[in-house]
Formats: sequence, C-alpha cells, structure tokens
Amino acid sequence: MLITCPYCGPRDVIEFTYQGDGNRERPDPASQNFEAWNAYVYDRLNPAGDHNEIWQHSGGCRAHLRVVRNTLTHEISSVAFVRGDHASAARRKAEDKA
Amino acid sequence: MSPRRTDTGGRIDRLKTIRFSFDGVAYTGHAGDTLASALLAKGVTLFGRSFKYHRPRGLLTAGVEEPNALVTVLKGEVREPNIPATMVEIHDGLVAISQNRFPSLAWDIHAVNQLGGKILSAGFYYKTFMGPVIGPLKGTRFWMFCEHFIRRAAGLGSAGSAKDPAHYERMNAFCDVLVVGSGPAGLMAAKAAADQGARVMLADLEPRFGGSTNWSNETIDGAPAADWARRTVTQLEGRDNVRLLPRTTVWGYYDNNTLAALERVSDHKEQPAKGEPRHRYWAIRARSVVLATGAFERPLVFPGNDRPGVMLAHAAERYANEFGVLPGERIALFTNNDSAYRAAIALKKAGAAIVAIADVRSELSPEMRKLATEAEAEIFAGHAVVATEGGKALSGVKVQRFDMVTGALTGDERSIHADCLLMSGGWSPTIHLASQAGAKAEWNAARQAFLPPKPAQQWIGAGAFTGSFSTAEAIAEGRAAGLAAAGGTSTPAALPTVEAVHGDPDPAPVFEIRAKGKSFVDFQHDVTAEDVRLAHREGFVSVEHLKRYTTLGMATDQGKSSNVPGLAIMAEALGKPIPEVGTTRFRPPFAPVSIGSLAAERFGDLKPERLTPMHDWHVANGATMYSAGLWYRPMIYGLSGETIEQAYVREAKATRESAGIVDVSTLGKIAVQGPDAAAFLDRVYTNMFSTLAVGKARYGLMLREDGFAFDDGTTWRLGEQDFLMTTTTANAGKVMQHLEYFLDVIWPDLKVHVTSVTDEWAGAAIGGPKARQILAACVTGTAVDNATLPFMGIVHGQIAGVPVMICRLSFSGEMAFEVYSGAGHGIHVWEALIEAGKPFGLVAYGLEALGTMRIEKGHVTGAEIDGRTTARDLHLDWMLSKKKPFIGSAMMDREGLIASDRLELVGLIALDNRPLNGGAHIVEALDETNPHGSIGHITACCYSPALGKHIALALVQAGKARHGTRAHVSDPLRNRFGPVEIVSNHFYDPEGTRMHG
Amino acid sequence: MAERQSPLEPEFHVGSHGNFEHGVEILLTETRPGSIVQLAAWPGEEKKLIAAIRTVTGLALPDGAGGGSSDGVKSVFGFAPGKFTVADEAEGLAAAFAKAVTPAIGTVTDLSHGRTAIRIAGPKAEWVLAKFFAIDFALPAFPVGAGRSTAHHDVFAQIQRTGADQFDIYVFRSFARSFWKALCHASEEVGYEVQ
Amino acid sequence: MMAEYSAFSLLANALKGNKDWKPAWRKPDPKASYDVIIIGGGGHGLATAYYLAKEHGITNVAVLEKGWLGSGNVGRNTTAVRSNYLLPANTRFYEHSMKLWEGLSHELNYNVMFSQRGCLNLAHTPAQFDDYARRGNAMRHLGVDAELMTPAQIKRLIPALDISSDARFPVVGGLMQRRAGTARHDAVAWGYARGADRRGVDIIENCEVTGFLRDGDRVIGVTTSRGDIRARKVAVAVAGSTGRVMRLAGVETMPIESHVLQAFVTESLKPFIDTVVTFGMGHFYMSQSDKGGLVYGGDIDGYNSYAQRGNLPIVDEVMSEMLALFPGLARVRMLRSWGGVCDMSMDGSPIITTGPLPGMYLNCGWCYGGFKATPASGWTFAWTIAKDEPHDFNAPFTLDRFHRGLVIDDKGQGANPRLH
Repeated sequence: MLITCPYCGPRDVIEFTYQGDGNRERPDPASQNFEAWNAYVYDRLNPAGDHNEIWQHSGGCRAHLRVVRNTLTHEISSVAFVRGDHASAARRKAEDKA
Repeated sequence: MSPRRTDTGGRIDRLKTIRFSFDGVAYTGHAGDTLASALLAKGVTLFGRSFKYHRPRGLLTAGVEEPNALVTVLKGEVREPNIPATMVEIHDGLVAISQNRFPSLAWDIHAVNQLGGKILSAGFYYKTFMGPVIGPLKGTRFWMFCEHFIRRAAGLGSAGSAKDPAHYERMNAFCDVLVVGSGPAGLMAAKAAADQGARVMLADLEPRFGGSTNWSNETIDGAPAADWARRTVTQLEGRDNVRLLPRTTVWGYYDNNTLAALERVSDHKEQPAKGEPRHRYWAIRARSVVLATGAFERPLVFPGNDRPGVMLAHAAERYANEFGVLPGERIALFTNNDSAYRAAIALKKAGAAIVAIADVRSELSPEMRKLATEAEAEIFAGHAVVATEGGKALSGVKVQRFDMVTGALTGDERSIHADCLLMSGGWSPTIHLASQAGAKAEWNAARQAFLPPKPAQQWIGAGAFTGSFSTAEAIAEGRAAGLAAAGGTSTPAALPTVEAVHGDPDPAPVFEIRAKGKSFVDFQHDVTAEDVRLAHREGFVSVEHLKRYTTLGMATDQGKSSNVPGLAIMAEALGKPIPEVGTTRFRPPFAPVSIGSLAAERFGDLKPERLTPMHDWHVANGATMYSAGLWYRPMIYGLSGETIEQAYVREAKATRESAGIVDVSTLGKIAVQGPDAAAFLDRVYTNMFSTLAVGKARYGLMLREDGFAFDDGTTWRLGEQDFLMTTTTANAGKVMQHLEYFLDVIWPDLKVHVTSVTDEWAGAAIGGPKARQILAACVTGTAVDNATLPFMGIVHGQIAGVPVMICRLSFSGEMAFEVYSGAGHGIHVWEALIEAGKPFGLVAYGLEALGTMRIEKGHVTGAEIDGRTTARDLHLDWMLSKKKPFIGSAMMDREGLIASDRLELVGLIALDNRPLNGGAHIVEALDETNPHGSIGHITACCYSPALGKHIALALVQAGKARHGTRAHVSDPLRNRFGPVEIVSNHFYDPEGTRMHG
Repeated sequence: MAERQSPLEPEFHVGSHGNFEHGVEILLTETRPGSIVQLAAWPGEEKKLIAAIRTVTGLALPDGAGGGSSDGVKSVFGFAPGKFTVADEAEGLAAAFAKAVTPAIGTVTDLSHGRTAIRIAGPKAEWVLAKFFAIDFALPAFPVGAGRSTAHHDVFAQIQRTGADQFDIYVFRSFARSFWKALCHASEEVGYEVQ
Repeated sequence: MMAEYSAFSLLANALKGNKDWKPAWRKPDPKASYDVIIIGGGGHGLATAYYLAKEHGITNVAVLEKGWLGSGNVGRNTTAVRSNYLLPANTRFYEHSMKLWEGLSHELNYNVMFSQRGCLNLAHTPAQFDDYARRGNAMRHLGVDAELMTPAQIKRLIPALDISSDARFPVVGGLMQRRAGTARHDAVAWGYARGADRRGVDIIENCEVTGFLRDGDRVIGVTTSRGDIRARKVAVAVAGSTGRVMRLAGVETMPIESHVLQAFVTESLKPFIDTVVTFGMGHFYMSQSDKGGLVYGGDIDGYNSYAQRGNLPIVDEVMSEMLALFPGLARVRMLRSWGGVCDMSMDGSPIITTGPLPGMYLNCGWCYGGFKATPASGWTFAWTIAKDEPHDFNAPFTLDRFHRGLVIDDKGQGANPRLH
C-alpha cells in the first residue's frame, strides 16, 4: 500500500503510523461532558467503505495526514496534511511542473 | 549415451557436462538442464511419493506447477525441502534427495496406506480418534497418542536446524511498467513499453526468457520462435531503461500496484560470488503492470492418471524441444482439445513413436486428423483412457469408446502398449496475480476456464493469460498492452508474423472419465474424484468447503492443475454450472517463497543495535551488557568471581558511601521549543511547567487520554521558549509521537516544535556523598556549590575543555547530578569524571545497582507504570494539578479508576530474609499446594544494601491501607513462599535529606 | 577542544572490501561535518527562514518539497514542511543561526552531535541504497541537491543527493554503527572501499 | 438421527464404497420465526446455537450465515488454544474454554483434533522473564497450569530453536502452559454445526442479514436476502463484521476497529516443532499442523480493514522474527497466506453481553483471541441469551466497561486497538 504524502510523495505504508479514526472530536480541554470524552476516546465509526483516518508519516517528514481510504478495497481517494498547510501544497505543485 | 536424450535439439549446452547426485546416485546432465530433465534423460521415471497414500509418482509437468517430483536440495547440513525437480537447475556438485519415503523411494513402507484407501477417504480424521470416554486415554490423550504417529507419517521433506549461511537481500524498485512473463506477449509488451521510453522491468520465473518460444515448433518472422525471442531479449538488454529479471517469480500483487518478486540469484551456481545473495526479494512499485503469465495445462481425471509416465502433453513437448529429452519411446495421447496434437508432432519429430491419440471428441477437425496422420498415430476419436498399467513406470493404457454428453463408456476396452501417456484437459489462464489484485475471476464457457477479471488495479493482460492461446494473438495483445501501459498510442508498424499450427482454443467440456479405479484430481494430496463426491454427499459443496474438507488444492502446487477439474466434478455432482460452485480467490504467494528472502537483509540482523557514546568504554571495563529495547546498557561491572548480586550490592553501596556514576544517555530527550512551549507542557504534563524558572528542572508526569499513567521524567527549562524534556528509555518514541500528534492534530495553533535530541546528548549521572567534590574537581567555568547549583538547578560549564550542562537531580536518592555533553564528547567527559573520581572512590554502576537504589527510594519505572495503573495507584496524585486541564484529566476520575480495590504501590520486606522474585504474587494466607487468593504481585525486587534486607516494590489491592501488615509472597512457579511485611514504597531516606544535602 | 569521537570507529576499516577484485563500485566514508542544524519555521514564516539560510550559508534553496543544494562545504535541504537540515564542515552553525532565525521566524536545534553523516558514492550507490529504503533513487525522481526523509525499519534517515552518484545519509548517532555495518554488508557484492 | 462417527462406522461405510454418508448438517429453508436467531455462522455463532440447544433446551434456533459456514475467522486463524492470560477476568474465561476444549471431540462426536502440545512464551530479558512469571503465577493462583522453563529445557523441547547467548535477543527462559495447544480450525465449525443441527437448530447458509425488524426500540427479527425472519431474541456473533451489522441496527459507533490479521503456512514438513511457541521481542507465534505445515503469524496490519487482505510490511516482519528464532528455516518456503478481519476492541478483551438494544444480544471484540474462545464464548453467550443475564465468566465483558473505566487491558495499551 502506498500513501502519497503531500510533502514526500508516494511512500510505502511501512513508513507510516496509523493514528486511527479521523472523525473523532476532542472536547474542549476543560469540558466536563463525559459522554463526549468517552465517545472521543472509545467510540469508532469503523465503516466498511470510505474511512476518514489519520496517519503520521513517522518514517518521513513526520507530518500527520488526513487520509480517506476505502476499508473494503484499501483504495485511497485523498490525502492532505491535517494541519492545513496550503503553502507546501503549492510547493508540491511547483515541483510537479518543474 | 543417455537412453532418453535426443541426438540434437533443445536449448541445453551439450558440450558442458554437469555432475550431480540424486538419492546418492551420481548422474550427469548438461548445462541448461533441470533436475527433472536431466534425470528423465537418464531414464528415471520415479521421482516422488504422494502425500497420503505414498503412491509412486513421476513427472507430471515441466514447470512451477509440478505436484509430484518434489526433492530436498542439500547444501552441507542446510536443507531446502519440497522443491519441484522441474525448477532446480543442475550445477556441478548439486545434491538432491527424494522425500516422504522410507526406507527408499522405490520401496516405501507407507505405501501400505493404499490398502486403507476407502477408509482414508476425505474427512476420515474428523470421524474417528475421539478415544474412550473414560480411562487413561480419555479426553485428548487418545487423539494425541494417534497424532504422534500421524504426524510422523505426514509431512513431505524435512527442515533442518542448521543456520543457513547464505544471505538474502531485498531490493526496492520503481518502474513505469512491470511485465510479468516473457513469452511472446511479455516480450512484445516489454519492447513496446521500452520503445516509449518507459522504465520497464521484465520478470520471468524461468532461467530462459521466451516462454513457449523455447519449446514450440513455431516460427516468428520466418525464424524459429526461440531465435526471435533471443533477438528481442538482446535488444532489451542493451537499453538502460529496461531491467531484465530471469529466475524471478512475481508472487504477490498487493495494494497500490506493489508487487513482490523472488529472484533466485545464485541457486543455480555451485558457489555464489563474494557477497552475492542467494535470493533477492524485489518489492516493486509499478505504475502499471502487464500480466503475460500464460496458462497452465490441466490434467484429465481418469483411473490410473497418476502412474509414473503419465504426463501433461505440453510438458512432454517441453522436455523434447527445450531439453532434448524424450519422456517415452512409445507415446500415447489422451486429450479433450487440439493443443495435444501439436505435442504429438513435436515428439514425433524428436524421435518418439506416437502409438495412439485418444480424443474424447468424436468429431475431429480435418486439420487435427492431418496432424495425427503426420504423427503416424492411430486415432481414437470419441474414446477415453479408462486405465493405465504398470508399476513404477507405465507399460500400457486401455481405451474405450466414450460418450462426451452422457459420460458413458461402451464397447470393449482396448489395450495399447505405451511407456508414456500424455494428457491434455484444456488450459487454465494463470490469473493468480490478477485475482490477488482484488477482483473475482470470470468463467468462460467456451474456453472452459476462468478468465481474468476486470482490473481492480493498474494492470493490462496479454496473451494466454487472457485466454488468447495463439502466439499471433499473444504478439498483438502484448504490444498493445505494452503501449497502453507506457501511456503510448498504437503504432502502425507491422506485427511479427507467426507460422504456427492452428487449433481450436476451446476444449470439449470433459474433465473426468468415470471408470473403475482411483482417479486423481489433486495429485500431491491424493484427492480423488470419489473424495470430491463424498464431500458433496456430506454437504461440503461450496468451493471453500470442498478445499478444506478434502484438502484439494492445498498442496505445494496450490491446485494450479487441480482446481478447475475439482470444481467441475463438484459442479456435476450438484447439477449446477461450474461458476455457481464458486471461484477460488487466489492469495499470495503465486508459488512458494523462501522465508529467507522475505526476512532478506534482516536475516541474522533482526534489529539494529542502539549504542550510547560510552558503549565501548563499558565493554572494555568489564560491563555485562543488557539489551533494553534496542539499546544496550551496562547491567553490572562485575569483578572476577563476583555474582550479579555481589556486583550490584558493591556498586550501590559504594555509591551511597562515596560516589557512583551511571550512563543515562538512553533516556529519551526531546527539545520542546517555541513561544507556546510552556503552555504546551502545561497541557501534556499533569503538573505545571509554565511556572518553572529558566535554569531549573522539574519532575513531570503524563497521563494517557484515558486517564491512566503514561510516562514520567524531568524537564529542564533552558530558556524562556526552550525546554529539554526527558522521558523513560522505553517510552521515548511513544512520547515523541504523542507530542507530535497533539501539536499537529489537536492544537495546530500552538507554536511549538518538538525534536528528538536523545542522540545529541551523552548523559552521565553521578551521585553519592562525594559527587559534588568530584564535580568541583573537574568542572570549570561554573561553581557547583549549593547556592549556584541548588536541587533541580542547571548550570553550564566545561569538563576537560568541552562544554557540559549539569542538572542537579537524583534518581538514586543521593546528592546527584546529571552531566550532559555533546554525544561526540561523551566518552571524553565520562573518562574525565572517572579520573576525577578516582581519589574519591567513584565506581561505575549498572542497571542492577540503579534499580536497587530506585527500589530503596520507591521510585516508579515501567514495571509500575505498566499501562494499567493510575497516578493515584502510584501515590503520584500530588502531581495532578487542579488549576488546569491536562491530557487525561477529564477521564482520570471514572469509577473504574478510583475503585477502592485497585492495586496500589507498596514496599515489601522479606521477613524470612530470603531473596524475593519479580513476578511473585502476594496472598493474605499461604496455600502452597493450591495457591489462590492473589492480592497483588511484585514489580521489582533486590537485596538492599542500605537496609540490609531483601525488599521489593509491589502492586497490592488497597495496598496503602495495608502498611504495617503481614502478607506472604506466593510464587509457585519457583516454589518460593514466605512472609513479608507490607510497608511504604519509600524505604530509604523518605525525607530526602541526602539528596537535598 | 577535544576531537569528537566517531560512533563508527571500531567498525570503520579503511581499504577495499567485498567483491572488490571485480572492481570497486562503492565508496563509503563518514563526512563528519562540524555542524548539523535543524531549522523549522512557523507557518507562514518559511520564506524568511529560507532567506536566513541564504544569509548564513550563502546557499539558495530551490523551490519545492525536499529541495536543497550543496557547495561541497555547506549543504541544506528541506526534509519536512517548513523544516530544513543544514550541515557545514565548520562548527558553530547553530550559534550563527540563533542570531539570524529570530523566535518570530522559527526555531534552531543543534544536532551536530546527534546525527552521523555517512557518504555513499559510486556507480552502484543507488543500487545499494535501494536495498534499504523504499524510495525512488533514480536521478529524475531524486535530483542532485534534493533531500528525503525516510526510514529503514527502526533507523530513521535523511538523505541528500550531493552528486549524480553520491548521497549523504544522516542517521541518529546511536544507530550509526549498526547502519554502517549493514551498509558495508550490502555493498559487498559490488565491491566497496572505505575512505 | 444421523449415524455416530467412529472407527466402526468408517469401516462399515468404506465397505459400502462410502455411498451412505449423509450431509453433516441439513440445508433447511428459513422458517418465518424462531425463538432465537443467531447472526453469524462462524465458530462462535454455531457454538452458541449448540449450547442453547444442549444446555438450555432452546432448539427453535436459526443460525444465519451470509456466505458459507465457517467462512469468517474460524477458518482463518493460527489454531492456537491457550488460557495463559494475565488478568483474572480473561484467565477465568479462557480457562473455562480450555476445559470445554478438553472434552469437545467427545461431546461433539467429531474429532476437532485438539492437541494439548503446550504453548511456550519465550522471554528475552530478565525483566520480561519476571513479567511472564507474574502472568504464570496469576494463572497458578486461579488453578491454571503454568511453569517456567530454562533455556536448556527449552532447547530439549525445541531443538531447532536458536538459544545462543550471542543472539540479538537471546532466550533467557519461557513460560509454558502444557495444557495449551492447537485444534483443527474448520473441524470446530463443522463439529458444532453438526451438533447443533442434530439438536434441531436450523443452519441457514447464504442468508445475509440486511436489516433489523423493530418494534419501537425492540429488535424483533431480521430482514435477510432470504426474507424476513422474526425472533424473540436476536443474537449477533459476527466478529470481523460487527461494525457493519450493528450499523444496520442503527448503532453507529462501537468501541471496536476492524483490522486485518495475516497468517501464513509453509509447505508440509516432517515434524519440526511439537509445541506452540511465541517470540517475546516482537510479535510472532508458530505451531505445526498435523499435515506438517508450519502455521504462523504476527501483528495485525494496523489499519482499519474489512478486506481480508494484508500488505507486505507485516509479511516481512513476521518472517524476520521467525528466522530470528529458527535460522534453519531460511530455505523453507511460505506456501499460503491469508487475512482475517479482527474486531479489535479498545482494551483487547471481548464483549459478551445483553443489549445494547432490547431483544438483542452481542458477542464481539475478539481481537486475536477468538478461536480459542469458541467453546466458552458459545457457552456463556448461550447462557446470557437464555437467562437474560451474563454468567460470572462473562460478567466483566460488558459494553459499558469502557466508559466506566472498568477496562480489562491485558497488554496495558489503553484505547489504542492496533496495539492490543
């Protein structure tokens, strides 16, 4: 399986660390809403189909990526930095042109 | 002369004689021979024994799909079992032996299993061996008694335990087009793609490129097909955008066009070159793939179809044309399709007599009749072979009139004298890789075969793989596929012209001849047509049940030839069309893969060694090294004659009495920098760090999101926006990822950078009553007195001319300092400290003494922060700030985490003054014969020189409330039982007067 | 000041090894730069950081992810969004950058001791590196000057191509000796020389 | 009533050319309603049906299987059976399973080939040896067999194992459970199926559940590819597909991720290893099947997947670890690989409970442990369904334990499924 890191390009899955379900929302740090905390820590959507998930390119640039990947076929339909770094996306494009 | 070697022809080098042995007998062959062809040339017919019945077996095929002729190749003590003789290239000194026979291949005692034939039918094991209900063999004993013998009778070759001296390698490759298979389709594809400028890889599992051109009698562009192939290969060899990989089996098609291939680099050599690997494992990331993997010929299922001398038709053609070997002198053929006639001609030309062609079809085309006549063969149209005769070699066959529609046999049997029977049951495209790539194969009724599915990944098929069995089609499809794969468009140039025998690609839909006697579907596993029908009777009718119940297709050939005939027989039993029985989904590997190749460069080198800057000093100074994760750390510096305990007691005692020094370079170190660094640390630690002054350090605790304890360590504030965090050695990587995750995913607005600087710093912790004097003696550029360097203070100075950073903190409980220097100066500083410490009795100490002193102090490590304990369990609740939220704060008060019966950290003192054991349990009342009632366990223990007692840290239910009470250690595993007193975990100097000075 | 100890020392054997009788196709050496520094810009401050790099080193960074350049004495390349590795034969680079890269631009982290720089050169350099790293070393995919972050199992590596047939590999110091041994082993079949 | 299986019946049938064998289980059409519907014709579902009939007299039961019986994880595992857990809740449960295994072939009149050849966990550092001692002592204090072994004893047991002290991770000892072992995985599904069928349970293959019939909150049946079927109680035992099936009931999230776990088998070899062995410095386990293939595996691939297909990094890792222990196997060849989809729960332990909806019962979250659990899982799930409350053995395995912090975390990894 290859994941196309927006910075490093396509890399083998061995370079990445899976960080799980990307739909989870961490409550506000001071929140006392335990339902929300529990849901964040323990509950997973686990869909059979497209899955919004987070991977760290730990054996590369170490950025965290938001990946949409089909759990039935492993097909990846999109990859982006979790941290919205538009600048480097633009750089990548510039490189592709060059 | 060899009895079976033809005088001319073949792609072997008759001038080169190769000497090898098989089952202890010396043989010769020629360069270019396989073990199979060389032995066949010497008249060998018996190659192996089948798995269950130990029936004598000869060669069925000439290639990777061989189920019968499995051998063990010996290299000294190193064994390579279960290798098809058809895939072993002979070389001088090759030693091969047959397997699964006792005492010899010719006389095998287990052949007695054949007498049990009907009892040993499919599912036999499930129905018996349950044993008696009572008595000494009840329960599982009877089965295990029988199993002992069954296991010894089962199994093919033997594996050895001697380490393989060969080495294996992995290659990561990238290409635009990977072409799998180098027959006419593959060659055309590779050439077309290469012409477009694409980076091309061409892999073939055979040593010779060319596929069927090596043995067909066809011509391409007027020359023998093999010459055309060789010319094409030469053209490809000259191009730097093409990599040719002979002897390379592409065995796995994984996600995103990642393919795995095994190159047999030096198996065919007597000695590999220096540094040359035995196998090379290619992990190939291809933009697109051309699958030109050809097709496998299928056997027909009829009584006696497994007798040595019965062979696939194309295999005989290969032996004759490619290796110059005749599999028989009087050859009969049995077929349901036209391709066998081509074989008849080839063998005739090579010098054999074709005595008969039995064809299940009553109507034969004029072309086929002409070919049969040309081969001087007697034609039996509308006939089938119903029996074979002979023992370890074929002596004759019987044919009978056969009705293709009803399957009925009529008329008299006719015996034909023959020493070889060739069969052809049609062809199955080699769709394994396409199936692995993730789509379901499609049944084609005309071809009576599963054809490749629509691609689920980036591949294009060509040639026989797609069901296009003629060379002309292969050439056209190959070029088109190569062009498309390289992103090019069709060129008008003429295609090479092919001169070939034309035949109908569609076989008659006949798979089995039902007559008396065992008819084999899966040759290696001895699955018969009756076994398939028995599975049907017992309800095991889906393709997977059929496989699992009968073991059909589970042998080393993975059902390459048996899969479709087995399905066809089940389909007939069910009265359903074949595709409704199901299609097997192929999984990697396409053919068995050496485990050495998969471990590759990590064979003998599983994990890198991680070494501190002072590693060589430790080793040179007598340290026993301890592997801690990937690191090596000194356990003790034993003096001669010392036990481990004597050594650590000496080291710890010396430290508490004068001074000791320990290498702490392995601690995880993370630079936390940026304007929001302090705020970030407040969120990740349970306690406050924003209030920490520059030049000071603080002990911190982290929780996981779920509220359990995660890691601890000190963090030093080196500047307003610059912190140096330390973590435990074991958790360094995990903490780093934890911090990165929160910065990238949860709090992207925080301006903080984290960088692993573990390897930047060498660390030496020096502690003990004399520690400060030692530092004072060697540190320049700063004072180290209490005012300049108070507890948890940090100073910068030099030791022996190199910069150091010193923090006064203590793990041992003594007045202690951590001295950090650039890693490249680590040994320099360490030696300077050792030198300075000499007058003060400084000792180097290892992990054991470190552990002893930390137990005496009651500090926690990974043994206590084990992922199941909370801050409260470890009496670290004083560190849980109430002024701010932090990671884990919302979850740490849930009912399960504050329950009153949780395991809590305590100290234990052995009241019987005997050593304790790590992992021993604690009970309130001792019961040595029937241990029960565990209330906790020991996490760490030692003999405490400071207390003069055997002590331990333990996690005990509601432990804090038990201080001062008695309990018992209960360690039935090591038969250690005895009384202990439960005390506070702070055994030694609980007020901390020593470290505060 | 005391000379820095190389982590490779006991395994660093100058001379020809492996299948060298058939020609040496790999040169291995440790470049031992005086300074290795990591620079990281805050989002939006990257241009200023690149300017600072130019000021301090005189090296201009080409556009694009992983872009870099080298003048034989100093080298720079990007290895992650907004992050760069700079190496210099001389010591003191971190101090120089501490002045040029203000806290408003980003951070400077001195890794001079923490990373070991190994140079592999020769016609089979791509071939040997491909045994370890799952990245495309072909020149069009990995141009001269460019940098890559990658890993061989536990060994994290930053690699800069400093010539058509030459790569500088920065690995964690504690792993360097193990990696060096593996690199030598992998070079045996093509013959290698340690300089 | 079908014929008993025995050596005698084998002989008698062989004499008649094996023409009289009957199907191992019937292939009935579904009825309109049942007392209990069990979704999932894998090991756990079939065992549940069997014990419902045998222990609780509830025979008006249907097992609904989407594909062919046993097509899930019961036929895709590495067949190890053991009860060597650290935490008491797990040890008690798996030991109950072990006791059921010990009588299973007899009980089912079907040889599941349970072979108590022992399971040895290798320790590679003194600290790890102490960890195993803790676990072994925990077992012993619950009446479960466990013993420590020295390297010399281990070498006698497994001559092919590399125990040299200069190995990268030398073997310093091991924890042995002698009563552990292996079983023939498919036979377990077939044996339970035959046993349940003989007690009147309808086993319905090729019957995919497409939705749940509801009366308000209450689950009152299912819609399937073969029509609607009603039931007083609907039990879900579809580990690997739990997320998919629960979503049909409107349960959108679960404390579970589905991950693919690969397993491997070598070509058939003469006896090479007589026990189950695990590597302590990574994740690798191996045994040898009666046919002679070495059956082995390692970690899950580590990402959500329902694909029953893995990727190369795990393949390479498993083989590397294998050769670290058995360097003589470098020339032996891997014959087959396959992937199973595991329900990885948030603490590594299973869920066997009433609910979460009225009329529904849930059995899932088996992580790596499902095969060995099969008898106890069926036994306790049947109890829970019959009595509407858990047995002591499965009482800790609730669904709400995560939120309450009552996790059963044998590996101490927290809510990180890929690490359990």
